[in-house]
Order: sequence, then C-alpha cells, then structure tokens
Amino acid sequence: MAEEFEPKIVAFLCKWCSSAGSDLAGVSRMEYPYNVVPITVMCSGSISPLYILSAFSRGADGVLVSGCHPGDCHYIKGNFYARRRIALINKLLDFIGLEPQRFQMSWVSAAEGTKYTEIIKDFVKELKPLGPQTKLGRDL
Amino acid sequence: MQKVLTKKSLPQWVKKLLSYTIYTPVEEDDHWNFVATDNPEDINLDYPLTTLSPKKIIFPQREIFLEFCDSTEGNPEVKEVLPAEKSAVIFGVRPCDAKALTFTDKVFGGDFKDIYYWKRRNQTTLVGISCNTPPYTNCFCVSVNGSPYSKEGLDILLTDLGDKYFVETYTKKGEKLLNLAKGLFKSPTAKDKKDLEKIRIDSKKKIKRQIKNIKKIPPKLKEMFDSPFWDEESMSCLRCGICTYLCPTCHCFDINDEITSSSPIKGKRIRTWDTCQFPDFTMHSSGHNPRPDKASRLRQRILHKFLYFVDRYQNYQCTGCGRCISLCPVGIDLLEVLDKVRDYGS
Amino acid sequence: MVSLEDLKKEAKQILKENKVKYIIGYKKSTNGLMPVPAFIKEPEEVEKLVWDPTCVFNLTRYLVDEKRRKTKEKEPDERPVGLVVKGCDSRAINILLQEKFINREDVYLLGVSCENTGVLDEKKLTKKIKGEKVKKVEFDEKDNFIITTQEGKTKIPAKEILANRCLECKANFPVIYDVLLGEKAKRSIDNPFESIEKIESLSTEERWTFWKKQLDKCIRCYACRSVCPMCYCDECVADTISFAVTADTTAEEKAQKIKWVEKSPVSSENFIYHMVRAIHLAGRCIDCGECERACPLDIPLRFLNRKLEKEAKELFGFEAGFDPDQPSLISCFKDEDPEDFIR
Amino acid sequence: MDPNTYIPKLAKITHIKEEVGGARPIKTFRTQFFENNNFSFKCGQCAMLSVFGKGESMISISSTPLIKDYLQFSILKMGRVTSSLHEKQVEDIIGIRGPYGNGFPVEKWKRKNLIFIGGGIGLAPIWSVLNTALGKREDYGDLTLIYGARTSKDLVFKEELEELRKKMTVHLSVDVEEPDWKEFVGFVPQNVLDKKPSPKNAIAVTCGPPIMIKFVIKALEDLGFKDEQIYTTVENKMKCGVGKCGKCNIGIHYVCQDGPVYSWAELKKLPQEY
Repeated sequence: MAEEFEPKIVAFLCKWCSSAGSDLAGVSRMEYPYNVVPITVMCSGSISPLYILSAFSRGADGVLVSGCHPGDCHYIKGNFYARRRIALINKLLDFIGLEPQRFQMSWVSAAEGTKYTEIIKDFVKELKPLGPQTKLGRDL
Repeated sequence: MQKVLTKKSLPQWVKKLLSYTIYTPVEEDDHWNFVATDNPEDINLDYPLTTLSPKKIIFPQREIFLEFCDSTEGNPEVKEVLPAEKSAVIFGVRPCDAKALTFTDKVFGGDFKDIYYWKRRNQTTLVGISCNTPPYTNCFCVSVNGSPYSKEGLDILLTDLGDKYFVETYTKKGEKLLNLAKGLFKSPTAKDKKDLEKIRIDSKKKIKRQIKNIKKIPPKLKEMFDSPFWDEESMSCLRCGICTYLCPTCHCFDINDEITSSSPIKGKRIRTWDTCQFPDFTMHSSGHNPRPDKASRLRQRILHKFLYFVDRYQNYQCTGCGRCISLCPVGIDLLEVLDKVRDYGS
Repeated sequence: MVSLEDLKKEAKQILKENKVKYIIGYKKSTNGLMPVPAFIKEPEEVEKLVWDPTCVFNLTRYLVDEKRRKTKEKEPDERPVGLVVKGCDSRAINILLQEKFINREDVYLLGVSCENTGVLDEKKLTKKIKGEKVKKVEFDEKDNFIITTQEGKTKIPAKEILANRCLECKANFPVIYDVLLGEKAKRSIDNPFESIEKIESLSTEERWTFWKKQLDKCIRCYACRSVCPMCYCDECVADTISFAVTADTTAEEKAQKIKWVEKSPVSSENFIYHMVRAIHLAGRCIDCGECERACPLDIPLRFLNRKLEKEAKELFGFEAGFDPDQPSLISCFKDEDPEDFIR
Repeated sequence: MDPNTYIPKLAKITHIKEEVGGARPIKTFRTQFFENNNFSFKCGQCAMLSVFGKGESMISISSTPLIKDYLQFSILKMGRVTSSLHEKQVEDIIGIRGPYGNGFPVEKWKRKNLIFIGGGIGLAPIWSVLNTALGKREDYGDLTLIYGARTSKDLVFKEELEELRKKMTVHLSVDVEEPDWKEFVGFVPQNVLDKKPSPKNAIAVTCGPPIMIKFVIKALEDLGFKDEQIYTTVENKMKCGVGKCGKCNIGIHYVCQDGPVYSWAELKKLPQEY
C-alpha cells in the first residue's frame, strides 16, 4: 500500500503568543500532527511576503502565519499591519491559482495551546487530499 | 543543389523528418515564437519575425554545466551535464537570424571551444525562408552586408514562389534532409529560376530602413568614446535587457551556482544570458563599477557591435533584424543613433 | 481639447524663464507609431513636442534617473524638472511624493488631460491598419478615433484600439499639476475591474494554467521593472548582487545576501519575481500599464497589479495616488479591516 | 572531442596561512590536484577557483611555475566565493580550472633589471614573477621590490619578505606612521619617487589598487620610464575565463584572455573601463 501523504507545513509563529502557544501544547503533552516546521519570528507584522513565497518555493505544502489576537500585540499594532499584508498575499496566491487551503492565518495566544493543536490538525486534514504542492516549488 | 517543392508537399517532407525535433514559428498571444512540434501540418513559413531568434535554441537562456553534491564527508561529486543528443531542424529561419549564428560561431569557437554551443549547433539543421517582403517594419539587413535571401549560416533556403518553394541546399546537413524525401523534390524549370531572380531583386528594394555610409561609423566611434553624445542618447534608456536578450548576435552570459539542497550542498552550475545593459554585469565585488551609468552601457552596446567586433572579426555584430528597434520600450532607434554617430561633429 | 500649441507655449515660457532644468515630454519617433520621450533643454526645441492619443509612455520613470544623477553631482542644479503628465502619470507623482522619493518642488508638472478618451494600444492599432503608416490620430468626441494614413482617413471606435488600462480608467485627468491643459472631464465606467473578473471567474486550476503559461514565457529582461516609476529600489530581490554595495560593505554582508530569486528563467523563479513585484506594488501601482506594454512577450502583467488594486479598494477602501498625504496601503490599518480569513 | 573548458578539476587544500587579519583579511592557500592533469602555467596567469554552491572566482596564481608540486593563491576576503574560501580548512576540496590569461612576458625580460612595485594584495601576482626571476637569478639583472600596505599588519608574506632581503633589494612602506616602523611612511607612489629606481635597462611591474597603479605609473613616468617599460595587471569581473561571457570586455580585449597583464603602452590604447 502506498504511504499516506504527509504534508509539510511551515508555520511562522509570533514569539510572544503563537510560539508560546505551541510550546504550551508541547509541555501539556497535547497530541498534534508532526507535520509542522515552526519558525519563530518577533511579530507577525515582521513577516515579509517573501518569506511566505520562499517557504512555498522550498517545498512547503502549506504555510501558516500565526500572531497575537488584535489588541494583544507586544508591539501594539504589528498584527494589524500583518492582517492587511497577509490579506493581500492571500488574495494574490489565490489569484495565481494556488489552492486557497494551502495558506492560512490564525490568531493564537500564549494560553491557547488547544486552539493551536486544533488549527494544525485541521490544516493537515485539509492539505492531505491536495497532495504535494508542486506549483511554486523550485524547478531549478 | 537547387530543387523545387510544391507547398502542398511541405507537410509530407516534414513527415519524413519526424526523427528530428522540429521547430516552427508559432503565434502566441501577440507575438511569434519558435516552438517544437511533431505535427507536420504546424509548419508555418508565412510569418513576420519571432520575438526571440533561433539563438534561443542553439544558445538557450539557461544551460546546465554541471551538477554538484558536496557533503561534509567525502569528496564533492561533480558531474558534467551535456545537452541531450537529439538532432533538430528549425523551419522558417530568417536569413538575418541564421547569419547571426555565424557570428556566435566565432565567439564560441576559437582556442576554447564551447562544447555546449557546438553540440547544439552541430545537431541542428537550419531551414531558412527568404524574406520576399520585409517581415518587420524595422528590417535593415541590406545595410549591414546582409540580404533578405542570404545563405550565410543556413543549411537550406526556401523561397516562396507562390504555389511552391524554390529549395537551395548549401551543406551536407541540408542535402541529407532532402534525401530523406527524394521523390518530393523536382528540378527547377527555367521559369522557376527566372521567378526567383525577380523576387530577389524586388525583395531587396522593399527594405525601407537603412544606414547610409556605414563604413564611416567604426572610425567615428573610435573617436567618440569620451563624447557627451552618449549621455544625450542614453537619456531615455531604461536599462532593461530587451535590446540584448532579443538580439540574435548578443552572446554575453553569466554563470551561477544554484542550490537545490543546503545540507548536503546540492545544486547545479548554470549559465544564463546576461547583458551589458544591466548594472551588475560589470560590477566588481568591491562595488566598483567600470561601466557605472546608462551612457557607458549604451556606448558599450554600440561600440561592441560596430567597432570592437569589427576589429576582431571583420564584421558588424548586427544582422539588421530590427528587433532592438521595434521592441525597445522607449523607442531608442539604433539606426537613428548610428546616423547621428556618422554625422557627429560635421 | 488639449491644444498642442498651448503645451508648446507653456513649455517655452518656463524654459525661457529658467524655471526648469529641462522638460520631459513626447516627440515623434523615427521608426514607429508611438512618440518617444523628448528631453528638451532649449526654448527653440519645444517645436519638437507632440501631444495626441499615441503619447503612451509614463514619463515619471525618468524622475528616478534624475534623482540618481542628482545625488552624484557635486553642485546639483536645484531647479525642478518639467514633466508632461497624463492622469495616470500624475498619480505616480503622488505616490513618489507620498513616499518622499521626490519633493513637490523637484517637479513642474504640465498636466494634460485625456478628457473623454485615453491612449492607444500600439498592437491593437497596428492590427487595424495593417502596417500602414499613421500620419495623424484624432478623437472625434463621439467615442471614435480618426486615423489618417497615406490611404486616407479611417474611423475606429475608441473601445477597439484604446489601451486596456484606459478602458478601465476613471481618472483620465491629472490630479496634481502646475498647469492643466484640457478639461477635467470624468468618464463613466460601468465596471473598472472587468478584465480581472474574467480571470477571477476561472477555477483555481484554470487560473494556475493561465499564469503558468504566461509566466513561463518570461525571459527576465526586467523591462517591467525598468519601466515602472515605482520600481526605484537600489536593492531588488531579483538582483544577484546589491547595488547598495559601497567600499565599506563588508565581505560578510555581501556573502550573506540571500539569493531569494535565482537567475534561471524557470517557472518557480519567474513566479517569485513577479509575485514579489506585484505585492511590492500593492497600493502603489497606479495602473499606467507600462509593465505590460514593455513586455516583449506579452505577459499580461497588469492583471497582477490590478488584482491587488481591486482588493485594496474592496477590502480597505484604498485607492492609490489620489492624495500624497495619505499613509501608504500597508503602513496603515483600520480596526475594522476584514479578518474573516483568519482562524 | 574538445575538452569541456567549464568543468573544474578537483584539488585539495594542503596548506593555509593567515597573512592579514582584521576587517579585510587575506589568506594564502596551497592546493594540489587529485589527478595529475598537466596544469602548466606562466607567471601572471590566473585560475578560476570554485566553491561548489557558492560559485567561481578568478584568482591570480601567486606561486612560481618553477614549483610543480602545488599552486598557491593569496586571497582577500571580498564577496561570496572568497568568504567561503576563507572558511575552508586544510584537506577541504575546491575546484580549479584554468590557467587563463596571457601572463608576464618574462622571456623578453632576460638580462634586464626588474623593479616590482606592489600595494596590499597586489603582491600576489608579483610574487609569482618575482620568485620566477629569483629561481633563474642568472637570467636577470638587479631585482628590486617596492611594496607597501595601509599598516604593517596589512603586509602579506611578512616572513618571506624578511627572507627576501637576503636575495634582493626590498623597500617596504606603510601609509600612516606607526611605532617601531623604521622604513618609509607614505603611499607606495611616494616611496617610488623616494627610492628613484633607474629606468636604464629596466622593467617595472606594478600591481595593486587602481588608484595606486595610476599614481605609480605617473611616478615612473616622472623618473623617465617609457610606456613599454611599465607593466601592470587589470582586473575586471569575470565569469567564463575564455573570452566568451563578455563581462571583462574592454575595447577589443577580453581581460581574461588578452590580459590581465598589460604594458602601459598597450593599456593606454584601451578604453578606461576597468
């Protein structure tokens, strides 16, 4: 039997909330799929669209950007900027024909370990039927 | 060898050549392009001029030189990559584009033969089509020692005589193609030959654009290196790569290592086209740039084509295809620049 | 109607008064249909100037060159540059002002209104007139162009030969200027994003197939970037080295520069380049359509920018280039920005 | 079939010496090929060094062709490839292709006095020709080296220079005064004017930063050297090394093939695009 496809997810997590949220999930021994490569960033507002495109280009099947809930940003308004920027890149990725399920954004606080695991579980579930992402992958 | 081939038999001839990769001009969006096909009916010889010349097949924009794998243990592995062995025929090559290949032949020849270029060059047969009417508004081949029915660089030249093609072969490669479908080719009649002559005389006359007294240009350019002329002329230049990338004679390139894996380090060494019009073309690692501005880069393009190349190879590095004129986004007109050069200071 | 004589008169006047260093306008081309940029320094030269619906180029791009040149000069000439701007071009000026790339006093704007028309698409027109030489292009105020060739006059409906961008343009008069020629006539457009909606209505896979075919054609001549007035970065992700290198840049800095985009013109690299460019132009692109016009391989680049223009409008109520004092699209936010896509 | 000129041969780094530290470090590398491949070169020629994954750099060979066991390169850390070379250890493998370029016309210089004038890393190409002349000492007249750097720490081949004093005249200089420095203080061109080498039956070879070369040539002209007596090297960006990629093109010349060594008489005829 062919092995089931396991998608690779690159998750850009804000240090102050989502990254801590994922740690909480870890230390609380919550079970969630191992498909995530987490990259901790200082703020969701510091994520350049280039990071997202590069993740897809280097073989990510899905990309997650996760930051603090509106109003909770450590830098006051970083996540508001992120919200705008990510909305645009989301629309652009959809427009060029990338499956919309492959790119997601979430608000996860440091206390929301459970929410984090749920998001990852759902993400993996949505990615599995799509198969590997080859559209933006490097063809050098 | 001189023959004639009825237009109706063209697909039949091509059918006999299917062991080759066959390229033909195809209309894509608003421009024409050489595309590989295996359908003999696709061959189209009635077309204007492709945006990219057949240079893109013989000297592709991207060429893999080697593959490497360098892990921390053991020696790095380096594997030479060569172009695939597959003979090709390009139909509908314009005489100017074929002549351009005789120039790149010189550059990629010499003491160090570029085996990537030559492999492709030697396995490709060029079937040209005479330009009975100028295929492009800015054609000026006649001014640069070319002609709408030049045979330079071609293996076969077809000339449209209405319901048939006049077929001339110039090389063994070309004759081989004819021999694969011997029955289709007939000997030309006296009338065919007469028609051919007439078409040729007319075709030259139809070329409207020209450079007068081109011989005066190289010596003039020699004097004009430090002239403020280049600043003036380059004012509108945008420093894009259209004029050089689309030029059938331009051959400059870059070599870079492109990585597909970083641990172990795996990747390919790749040649890509490059152009003297980009600022990073000559920029040293230190940040020093011997050609720091648009003026020096425009000057390099013109001087390379109409002075340096002439000194080195006794030919203008230009075949008069007119692409750089028609496709320049800001309408820089090579012929106008050369006219001004010739008359500069007088 | 914009009178060419008025334009020449204004131009001559400001040159005579030494108000400007030089004027960037349009002059007749020696080889094609479309007029080419003219750099006019002397009052006598203004006779070269032309103005009609074939004046397609966005000349604001030359302000980028002008600024680069000026920074190298020891004693720069501080006078402004005279610039002929159409409606779309003038919005580019607003963006450059908004981003403080130029100051208002750096430019003297000779605004020309497209009024009820716009500029022509060279390719569309060439097809219509089949290689004949065009002598004159006029607009008959009834949505038709009158094209005079050696064969005589032809009437062509504007819709058939207008540049794509003009078919969707609402601001067909300059929004910032020192002198305005012509009327501020507003055009009524039913659906400014019509062309985009056609692509949007395709399925995901169809959209992918469309873009893959288009972007695979790219030969990375960077004409799109070179012709764009907003692409003025010293350092572009697409370049192998940074032009910001000085004698003080350390070897480490140079060695560590990330190659985001490789030079190979393969699908993945072409996509990254064009998508990064589109994102970078979000809220900045004023739809002058120059990228698409310059592209020798007819890649419909305008669609990428237009898509983000549409989203900026619909999601954030943002329109680029109308107000030099507003913050840029991604350097501001509203509390009520949509977040329905966020979990 | 013709050999594929773009494929480098693997070579092992056998020896690394740190010449200069600080912000502009210089290291000297010795390399040995895996297979004997008849890499024969002339002094002044260059080789294309590869670090796989980073790219290639054209580096002048600083050892003399008289030594067959190894090739020596002195490399200033400057960009992507050279930075990566500086991280290499002994036993690491790099790629080398070449040699490229015209080299110094040492055959024509027999029985002449040779004056070598270098600045900073510019001593590298000189080192090759200087050691060739020393190796065939009887073929040449007087040998003089005038060499300088910003500070004494920036001088390359420091120990070798001391050894060299036993065999030939050596004049060193530093740009700015420093304690314990007993020799000339000032720029290299000033040192040339100070030491006044005689143009009689002499050839001057100068390598270094472009601005230094410019003033050294001026100084030599003032001392009565003719254009044909002055030799220098030109460097330009290079990729192919075989006169095809067009990057190093100056006038009708491709520096990688027709250069990098030029007499001032030849160089004067070329456009100043280097």
